Formats: sequence, structure tokens, C-alpha cells
Amino acid sequence: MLFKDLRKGLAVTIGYLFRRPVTVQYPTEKLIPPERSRWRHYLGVFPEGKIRCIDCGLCERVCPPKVIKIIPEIREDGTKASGEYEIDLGRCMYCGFCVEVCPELAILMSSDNYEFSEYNRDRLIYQKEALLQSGSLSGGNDE
Amino acid sequence: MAVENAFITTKLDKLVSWGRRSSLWPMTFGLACCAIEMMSTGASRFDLDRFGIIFRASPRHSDVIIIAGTLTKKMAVAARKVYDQMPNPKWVISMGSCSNTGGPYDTYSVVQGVDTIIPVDVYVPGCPPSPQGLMYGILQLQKKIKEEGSLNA
Amino acid sequence: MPDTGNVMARTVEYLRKLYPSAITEVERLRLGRVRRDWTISVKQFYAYRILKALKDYPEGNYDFLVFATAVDTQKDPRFKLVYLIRSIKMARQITVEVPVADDLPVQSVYELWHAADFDEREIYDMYGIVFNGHPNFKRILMPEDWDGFPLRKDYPLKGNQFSNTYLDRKLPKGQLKQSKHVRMP
Amino acid sequence: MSIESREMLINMGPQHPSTHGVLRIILKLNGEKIAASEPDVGYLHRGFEKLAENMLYHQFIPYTDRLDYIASMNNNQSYVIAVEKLLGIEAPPRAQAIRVIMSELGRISSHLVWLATHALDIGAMTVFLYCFRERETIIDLFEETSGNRLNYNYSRIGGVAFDLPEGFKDNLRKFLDIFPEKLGEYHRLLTKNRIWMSRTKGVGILTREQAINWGVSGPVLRGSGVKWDIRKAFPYDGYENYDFDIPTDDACDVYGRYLVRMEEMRQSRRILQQALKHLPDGKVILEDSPYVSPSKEKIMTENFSLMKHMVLTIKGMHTPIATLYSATENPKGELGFYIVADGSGKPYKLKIRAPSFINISAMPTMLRGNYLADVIAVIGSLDFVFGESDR
Amino acid sequence: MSSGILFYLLAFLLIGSSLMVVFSKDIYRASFWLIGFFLIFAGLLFTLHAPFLALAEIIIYSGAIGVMIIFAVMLTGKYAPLELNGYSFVGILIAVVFVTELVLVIKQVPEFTNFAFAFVGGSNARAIGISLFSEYLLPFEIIAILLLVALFGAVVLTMKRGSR
Amino acid sequence: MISSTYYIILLLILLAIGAMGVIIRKNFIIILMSLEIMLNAASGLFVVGSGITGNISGQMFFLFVAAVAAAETAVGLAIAIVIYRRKSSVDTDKFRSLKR
Amino acid sequence: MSSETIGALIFLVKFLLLFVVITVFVLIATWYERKVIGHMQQRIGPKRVGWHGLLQPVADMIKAFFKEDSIPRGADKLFFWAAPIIGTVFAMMAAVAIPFGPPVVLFGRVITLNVAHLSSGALYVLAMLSLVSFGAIFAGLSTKSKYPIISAQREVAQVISYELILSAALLNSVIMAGSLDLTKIVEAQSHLWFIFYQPVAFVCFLISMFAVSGRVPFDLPEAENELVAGFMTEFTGMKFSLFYFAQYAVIFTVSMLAVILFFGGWLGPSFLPPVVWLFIKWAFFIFLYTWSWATFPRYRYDQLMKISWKILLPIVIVNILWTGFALQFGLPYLH
Repeated sequence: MLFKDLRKGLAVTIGYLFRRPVTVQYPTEKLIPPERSRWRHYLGVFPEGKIRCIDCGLCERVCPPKVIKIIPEIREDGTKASGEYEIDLGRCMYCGFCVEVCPELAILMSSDNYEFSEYNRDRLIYQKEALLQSGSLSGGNDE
Repeated sequence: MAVENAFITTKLDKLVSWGRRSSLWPMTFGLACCAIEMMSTGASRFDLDRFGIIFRASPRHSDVIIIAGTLTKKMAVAARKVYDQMPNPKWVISMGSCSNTGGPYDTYSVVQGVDTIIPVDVYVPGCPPSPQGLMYGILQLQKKIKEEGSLNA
Repeated sequence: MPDTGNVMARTVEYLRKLYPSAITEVERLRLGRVRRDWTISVKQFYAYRILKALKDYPEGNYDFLVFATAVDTQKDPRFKLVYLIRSIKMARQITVEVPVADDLPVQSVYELWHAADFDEREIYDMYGIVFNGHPNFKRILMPEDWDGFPLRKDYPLKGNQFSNTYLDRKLPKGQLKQSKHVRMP
Repeated sequence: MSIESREMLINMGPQHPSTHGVLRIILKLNGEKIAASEPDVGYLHRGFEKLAENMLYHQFIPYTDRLDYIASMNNNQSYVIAVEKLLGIEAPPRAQAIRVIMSELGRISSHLVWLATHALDIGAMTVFLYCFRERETIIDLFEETSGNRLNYNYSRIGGVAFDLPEGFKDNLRKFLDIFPEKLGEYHRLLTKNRIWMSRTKGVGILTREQAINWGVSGPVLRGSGVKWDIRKAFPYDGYENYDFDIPTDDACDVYGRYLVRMEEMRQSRRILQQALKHLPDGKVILEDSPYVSPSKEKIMTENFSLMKHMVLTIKGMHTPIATLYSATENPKGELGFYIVADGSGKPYKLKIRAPSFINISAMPTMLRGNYLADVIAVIGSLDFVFGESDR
Repeated sequence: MSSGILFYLLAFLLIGSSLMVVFSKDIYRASFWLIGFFLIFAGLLFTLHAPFLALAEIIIYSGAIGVMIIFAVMLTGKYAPLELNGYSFVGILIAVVFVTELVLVIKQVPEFTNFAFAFVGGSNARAIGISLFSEYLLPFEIIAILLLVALFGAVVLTMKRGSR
Repeated sequence: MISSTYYIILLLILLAIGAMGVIIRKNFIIILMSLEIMLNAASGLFVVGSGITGNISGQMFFLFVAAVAAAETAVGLAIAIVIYRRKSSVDTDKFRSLKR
Repeated sequence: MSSETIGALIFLVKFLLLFVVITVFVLIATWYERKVIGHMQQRIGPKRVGWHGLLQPVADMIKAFFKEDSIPRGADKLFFWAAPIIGTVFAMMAAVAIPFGPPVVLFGRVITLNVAHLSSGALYVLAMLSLVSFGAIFAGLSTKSKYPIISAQREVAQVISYELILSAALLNSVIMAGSLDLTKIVEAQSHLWFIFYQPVAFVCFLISMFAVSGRVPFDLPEAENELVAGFMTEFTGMKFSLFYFAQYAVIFTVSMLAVILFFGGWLGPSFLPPVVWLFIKWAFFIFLYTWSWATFPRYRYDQLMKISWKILLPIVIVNILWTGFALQFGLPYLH
């Protein structure tokens, strides 16, 4: 018959018309990222609530775009403790090196916390308090 | 009388703002890695068309520009031109670290943050943001449009 | 893959016979189990002729220019041009290094390999080495009115004064905000 | 009706729907025929080479992701192999096999993106969505292995970052089983379609001699009838152990390159099947190498390992003083890293031989005498990525 | 009465658009106005009770000739400076004299107030068709040959030297 | 009531405008356009005449004129394009190669 | 009320009805097209604006209406304004002559189911369709920007190639029915649809139908990937929407024309009213548009011309000769 090449293509597209779409309808149903996913950072704590970070500065040094800023706090007895800890997630490249080099499992990346858009760029700089929470800060959409 | 007027304007305001946020047509402004994720977001798995979003190639037809990727200084001039060509009201989504702040490329040729040349409404972090992250950003933009209303935009 | 040494040795021998004083140095690198690439250093005066001879090498033309680049050696002469040439027929490649000073123009190899078209423009763009005989010689990666050559070692990573004010000059006035956070030290 | 009397200069891009990013082509049109063209690249020049000079060797790995962001795995692998060659080490067999799996998956995914955009440019919009649908499956595999959807940062100097996750093999096998059927769908939609053939046949001709002279590589070179593949010529990561063919086409036109890439996807599937069958057991990263950080357990328990880890992280490794060029076969062509090492932890110079960059330079040759509409066909068939081209 | 208004409107538009064609500096505009002229002329033909001709006017003149002219304008450039010198004033003068003369002559011709239409049956397409293939068969054939010759002529003229 | 005279006068005015365009304009394509106006006006007179006489022949001539006009435009525009190619202008003042 | 006034009133009502029908069609068609194409591509299409995205076109319209209206510097303002209106008006005017059913008798008056009953309706529709393209041409040229001008060039080439084929293919049905009246053409098909006599003419008509309405695989003037958005590139808001309106109105009209010329119009078994039959057949063509959009790539400009002049034109001319021959000598399967 005529136009065999065209009819083959048409058969493919009409075949899909009656099949189930593969779409995941985002706000109502969400894809769950695998556990290795690297999204928003958070700081690890011991079960008793103490921050694991010892301010060794490895993550600060290894970070390729240099987005981690640590200002250590020196206690009276001379030991270092975690003071200021700041990550600029606006500049972060989510490579995961900080997690990889940390000898204390102190900095971690959440696997499913990818929803943190902001209206203001400055809010993407996460301070220690924010980093201690693993939930979303900007509040979910109402839908 | 004034009250009635106000009532009508509020109604109209709501309607217009609903129309605007229900049919956000983004400009295809893919620059780098994020452009691929933007394309994935438009593709079958995530399907931006559900939100009424279809990509337009001409700035004159679009309402929102998604700066997806690294904006270099050579490109910034063109980006600004495209932004100026868009008719009001218009919005800007900055997608990904590179356009948020310059990202990992703090070098001689990269613009350090798209908001140095055009005003940005929503910053979507990630390198690149996942399609769901981008959709979240778009929902945030819709929320913003809803809040700011249509008449003062 | 057979040992490549013989073929390369023959190639270098052939070149030596053609231009006895051209090749200053031959380097055979052997790093672990790495494939052996030979590197020859050539005087700038002979560079074009050596490259042409390589392209017309009878045993199997070195007809594929893989890339051309330059290295800022911070010594005298300042730059070193690097050409990596491959013979597809023999599956061999040879690196030709040419030390050049930064103020002397160099003969373009565009006529030998058109592949050098963009590479030479890039070398000019990044290092400021000027090529003679290139059909369309101008900057390629940076804007044409850019000042400075970014890959020179004395060019700072974050750019000099020029690159910081480049956009202020290009864009209409009053539309620029100052960048809020620059973090990288 | 001839319309060849007035010349018009037209600027395609840098913002244009079908320039695949930020290419600008200055076209001199004669009616709708192209009299001359000049590609203008550099709109995505981000200073990779300068960045590399200011960075430790391992810190540059995530940057290589962003070179050819469609096939990040292949870039990782390529860079890591270059550094490994410089250091004189070799990844363990399992790591090599994993890298082969990942790079071949990356090749399929990259070719899918190519097919998607190429078809979309020529007007077949459905192919675009079908290709992205399949790509999502691959992305899922990547994501569960490396943790990111696009920029994986998975290879490490001396191996790979993590072992394959649970169930990866089954998922991969499932994908490989359904893939030929999907590939058949694309063939049905395009290959014999008269519109597709008339749009691509005889368009953008680059003869064998021109191809070699312009230094193009990858499918573009093979589409011009040159049987050249780094995987066969200079094997790496154990490619010599796999059985696959190098597809070539003598048509030298857009259609030829299309067929080559379609066949390459099939060959990649073959390699993947073999790699799955013979996946060796063992470590995925070198241990006890002076250049590789110890595993996390060791760092957390042994003091010496911690010290070594800290030195490697902060100071980087001591490399031999050498120059080296190492290339791998990327989906786009020959991706090579030319490293000048001065013994410190940072490369003295790192030149990236970007296939797209060189392939673009051959574009005016292909475009001459064709129509305006052919520009996009040629752009599609060249399949370049600007992250890599402009660096 | 309404037909009178219609006539004056059409007359105004026809004269206006034809003047725009003659006096515009931009050839694009001139061609746009020409197409407008054709359309309005089709309207005039409708008022003359010749609907078939009106449609033919639209298809042939605005559809084919207008498009062809636009095409030619695209190929040759759009600026046509309008220089009025003494010579062109002579042209305008001639035109004015011509019009007044003709109008004076027309005054002699008897008026036909109700000259609408004798061809019955609504459509004059059938009448034209029958007439075309009986009485006017020879002119029809000649016109066909003329069109063919014109087609060849246009093709041969625009062919490039080298392309043969 | 609009009588035939009105139509005839209108068409004559159009004819004169077309003639004026032919005389005063120098651009070859505009001259062609003016010619079209003249042809239209003339053939319109045929139609009016056909109405007056009640004979279909006038309408026939409209069609013939249209065909001739199409032929004329095709050839005329072809000539314009050829001239443009030679001289890169369609200004009639520049066509003086036959002049001494 | 005098008979004339009632006639004028009926005309007005019919015209308004047609306008409403086409507007609703345009609104629904954009939704339906996105939805069907979405499902063909294994995705959903508009979903979140209204029930299954049904309010999507409304939202688009509201947004477009309140969008800033900008005119590029250097554009020819008059024609920049006129272009979208020209396109829309002529697209509407083409639809005026389309009959939607046999004449009905209502309150003792015979009412034809088209807005204006024209004795040479087929010719009229053709004439109006050829004028719709002027909207695009004016738009492209008045913008004075490069891509739109190329687009206008393509539109011109496409129009002169395909109007011819369209009218020549239409001529076959006209010859067979012996009338230019669309109602009579439908009535002539009462025993067998013309598609069975004229398959070749139908294929030619189908191809040129796609070309005339500028849809895939012949959507060259607005080829998004080549010319940004073609002649519409510089138009914003409502003007841009008007082009869409014109395009869909043309699709409406030519699909109707195809049904009337080749598929027996409103003829069909009597358990459904004629108008329903007409719209069922017509819906098939609308679906065909969507289907081919989802499937095919796009032709190139010169290939389009080649197909028209070198392939379709000879075929269609031979077909006309054959039809005349067959009618004259009464070949067995004709009448």
C-alpha cells in the first residue's frame, strides 16, 4: 500500500494514545529519590543531641566551590568546638565531597529534601541552626 | 459606589491573577546543564504541560524566563536583551547554582548571580535542581503571583 | 597493540634526516602501563616544516591533528606550543612542542590541518600568541573586545579590573546591582 | 521561482530554540540558501582550564561532570583515567567494569538526548518525549548509583565512589530487555520516514578527507566512513575484552551520522550485556595506594589512615613531573585531557580536548550551499554540547 | 439609498488606496495597498452584480498577482524614493486633463439608472462558462497559450546563466 | 440612485490615477502596480458596459483582461528581477544602456 | 416586520452563532490538542487548571488579554495592527459559506444552514482562504525583522503552490456535482461519496489542506525550531492569539470543506440528525491534524515546492482530465 513509511509512524503514536501515561503528577504524588541522593545538607548529631562536628575543616578545604565557612570556637580548655557553620547552598555544586571526607559523619546530605526554593538569595545561605533541622524551611506549597 | 468598585476590581484582580499563574509560558533560555533538567521537566515523566506551561521560543510570547545554567559575561548582554523584549508582566526564575550566584565558577568570565543583571523572583537551588525541585520553584512563583495580585504588578 | 617504539623511532629518524638541526629534544614517557607517546621539541624556525613533513610522512600520514595548545612556562621563551598529531592509519601519535616567545607571530598550520582553525584562535584568545596565515583570526571564546589573556599565569582566576567592569560598560546604565556574595577566597 | 538575488545576514542565536544552548551562527543567506556561515562559540566559556590550575586533582572531578553534561559519567571516567595514567595506577577490575557500564549507559543516554533534540528540531516532537522517557530510566539507574540525576561525580582516582546498589543489575537487565523495542519505535517513526529521509539525506556533506582534515571525531568521523574509535585503537578500562563493532557509514551526510548513532546505541547495549555477564567481584577502589584516601571505616578507626586522608584532602597528592595526553571515546567524540604536572597537588596546565569544539569548526564546510532549514539538521547531527565546547 | 452610500464608500476607498499605491515611498506599503485596492474592487464588482467576477478578481488579482508582486518586492528591496520634479507635475497635469476630458465626454452618454441584471438564474458562472466555451473558444485558447508563453518567458528570464 | 455614469466616472478616475503612477514613478515595480490599477479600471468599464447592454461579453472580457494581466505581471516581474540582478536597482532612470 | 428585516435578523443570528461555534471550537481545540498530543506522548497534558485542564484555554486567553502590547521599533504600525485582524476576518469570512446541513423549514421560512448561501460557494471559500495568508504575509513584512520576513517569504511560496492544488482538487468534486454550490455538491453524493470516485483528488486535497492551514508537516512559516515563531515572533498578547484564532478557524473551514467535498457532508443514516453526521466526520479530520502533528517531522521549503509543482500538480491535472473523460463517456462505475 501507499505511504507505508508514514503509516508505520502513525501506528506508533496512536498506539500510545490508549496507554497509561508515565507522568508522575508532582505536587500530589512525588517520586522518592534513592537514598544516595544528594540534596540539602544537614549536620549530624549524636543521639544525646551533641553536634558531631569537631571543626577539623576538611570539608571547608575539599569543597570545590568553597561554600562552607567554619569559624571555630575555642573553649577555655583549648579544645575546638563547632562554632559558626555556614553553607551557601546558592553556590553549592552538590558534589558530596564534604560528606565523603568528613571523618566524623558530621555533615550529611538529605536524600529527599530538594524543595527549598527561595524568593531571596540570601536565604540560601544556611546557618548552623537551619542546618540542624532536616526539614524544609521555606514551607511547603499549600497544594 | 466605591465599595462596589473595589469589589469588582478585586474580582477582576483575582481573575487576572488566576489567568496569569495558570498559563505561565516560559521562554526557552537553556544555557547549560540545567537546560537538560528543564527539558526533562517538560518531558513525559514530569510534564510541565499539566500546569499549563508550554515553552515558547520568542520572548514576545513568554511570561517567565527560566535562566537555566551558567550565565557568562558574553551571554549576559543577550540575556538582558531577551529580558527587555519580554512584555510585562514578566517573571524570572533563576534555576541552579550557577545562575543563583555564579555557582562553582567564580571565574573571570562568569556573571556572579543572574540578579546582578535582571531582577529574579524565585531562586531554585541545586546543581542542577531536580525536575521536582524546579516544579516546586514554579509553584512558589505561582504563589507569589497570587499574593502580589495583578494590578500592582 | 604492538610496540610502538619502532615506528616512532623511524619517524623521528626520518625527521632528523630531513632537518638535522631542528629537533632539540626527544622524550619518551613511560608511566606505569601508559601507552607511549613520543614528544619532540622543535625549534620555532623549523616548526612548520617539521609539521608538514609529518603530515606527508610516507609510511602513514600524520593526517589528524588531535589538538593544539600552548603552555605558559613562565620561563624564557615564555610559551610552548603543543601539537598532538595522529596517524589514523597506523594508530600512532606524536606530540610536537615548539617553544615560542610571546611577541613573535607563529606560522599557522591551518593549511595543513583545518582542525587547527579553532584551536589556534583559542590559543590567541587564551595566551595572546599571534598566528600568521590564519583565515579568520580573532578571539573565539571571550568577547572580541575583551582585554587580557585569561590562561596566562599572571591573569587572576577571578579576572582583573577589566573583566570586573566589563558588564557595566556593556549593559545600559542603572540596571546593575552589585553582586551580593562572593565567597571563593 | 528563484529567490537568489539578495543577500541577507542573519544571526542565529545565541538565543535560538535549536542551537542547543548558546551557539551563535552568523549566516549569509542568499534567498534561503547559505552562502557562508560562521559559528561563534564562547557563550558558555566558564574558565574550566583556569579553574583546574587552581584546584587539586580530585577537586576537579565534579567539574568534569559539567563539561559534557549530557554524558557526565564518561567525562568523569575520562578525567580519572588521565590522572590514573599520570600516577601510574590502575583501577581494580570491578571498578573498571562498573565504569564501562556507566559510560556505555551514558553513551546511550547521550545519544537519546541527541536523537530527541535532533528530531525535535526537524519537527518530530514526539520522538523527543519518547527519548526522554527512556532516558529517565537510565537516569534512575544513575541516580540510585551515584546520588544525582545529572552531575554524578561518581568516578574517583583509583576506582569509583560507591559500589553498585542493590538491585542495580536487575534494573539494568530490565532496561536492556525493553530497550530494543523502544529503539525499534524510533526506527519506525523516523528511519524510513520519507520526510525524515528527505530532510537528512544529502545534507551537510563532510567527505572522508574533509572529516580527517577538520579533525572531527566520534560519530561525525564515523559517519564520514572512517573506522576510528579510541575504544578499539587505544583501549582503556578493559575495553579490549568486550566484543563490539564500530558502525560507520559512507554516506557522509546527516542521515549517515544518524544511522551511525542509532547503531552505536545497539552496540552499547551489547557491551552492557557482556559487562553484566562478566562483572567481576572485588573492591571498587584501590586500597593501600599512596594516592587514594582510605575507606571511611579506616579513617574513623585508624589514626594513620586519618592522617593520610587529611594530607590527601588538604595538600593533594604528589604527582610525577610529566606531561600526558589521555583520550577516551565520549559519545560526542574524542575527549582528551592533556595534563602538564609539575609535581604539586595541582595541575600546572590542563587542556581539555573537547570533541564538540572541533566538530563545530567543521560546520561551515557542511553548511555551504544548503538551505536555512538544513542548518538545524546539521547542528542536530553534530550533536555538540557547549559546556564542553566552550569549557 | 443604501446602495448609494455603499457606492460612495467604495469609490472613496478605491481612489484612496490607488493614490496610496501611486504615492507611497515604501514598496511594501504600496503592495499592501494594491492588495487592498483589489479587494475593494471586488466589492465594486459585487455591486455590479457580477459575483463570479468578484471572486475571480479576489483569486486572480489579490491571490496571485498581489502575492507575486510582494514576492518581487521581497527580492528587489523596498525603498522607492518619491521624487516629484517638473516632469512628474506634467504627468499629474496630463492625468487631470485626461480625467476632465473623459468626464466631459461621458456627459454625452445617456445614463442607465437600472442597469442591473439581465442574466437570470442567480449565478452568472454558468452563463460565463457556456459563453466561454462556445462563442469565445478561440480567444480562450489563445489566452491559454499566452499564459503558457508568459510562464515560459518568466522562467527563462529569471534563470541564471550558469544553471542551464 | 447610482446610475452607470457614476461607475464610469469612478473607473475613469482610477484609470487616470494609474496612468499618473506610470508617468511619475521611477520604480519599475510600482509602475507595474499602477498598470494593474489601470487594467482593473479598464476591465471594470467592460463589466459596466456588459451591464448596460445586457450582454455577457463584457464579463468575458474582464476574464480575458485578468489573464493578460497575470501574464503581464509574471513577465514584468521577471524582467524586474533580471534588471535588479544586473544593476541592483529597479529605478527606471538607471535603464539607460541604450541611450548614447 | 418586513421580510427583509427578518432576513437580515436571521443572517445576524446565524453569523453570531457561527462566531460562537468557531470561538468555542478554537478554545476547545487548543485544549483537546494539548491533551491528545500529551497522551500520544505518554504524558497527561493540561491537568491542573480546571477539571482536567479544561479551563486552560480560558486562562491563556485572560493572560493574553492583559499582557502588555508592544510594537517593535521600526515596524510598520498600520500593517502591524492590521495583520492579525486581516487573518482573522478572512478566516471567519471563509467559514460563512460553509453549509452545516440541508436547508430546514422553520416557522414557514426556509432557512439555509449556512450564514450566507452563495451559488458559487466553493469558489468563495477558496477566494477567502487565499486571503487569509495575507495576514501572515503582512505580519511578516510589517515587522521588518529578519526571521518574520523569511517566514513571510515561505508563506508566499507555500500559498502560491498549494492554493493551486487545493482548487484543482476541489474542481474534481465540482465537476462531478456540476455545481459550485456546496449544498448541491453534498446532494450529488447522495448515493455514493465522492471519495470513492476520486481517491487521488482526495489525497491531493488532504495534502494541500495541511499546507494551506500551515500545520505539520508543512508548518514552515512558523517552524519554531528554524524561525523562532515565524511571522508571529514579534506579536504579543491578543494579537498573537488572533493568529492562533485565524489558524484554527482555517482548520475548521478546510476540514468542513473536505467533508463536504469528499465525504458526503451531512449525509448519513437517519438515526442521527445531519448536523451531527457532519461534525462526526469533521472531527475525524481534526484528529488527523493532531495525529500528524504528533508523528511527522517537517518538510523543507524547497521540498514543499517540489512536491507541489512536480508531483501533485501533474497528478491533479491528469485527474481532472480523467474525470472529464469519465463523465463524458460514462465509464461503468460512474452513474
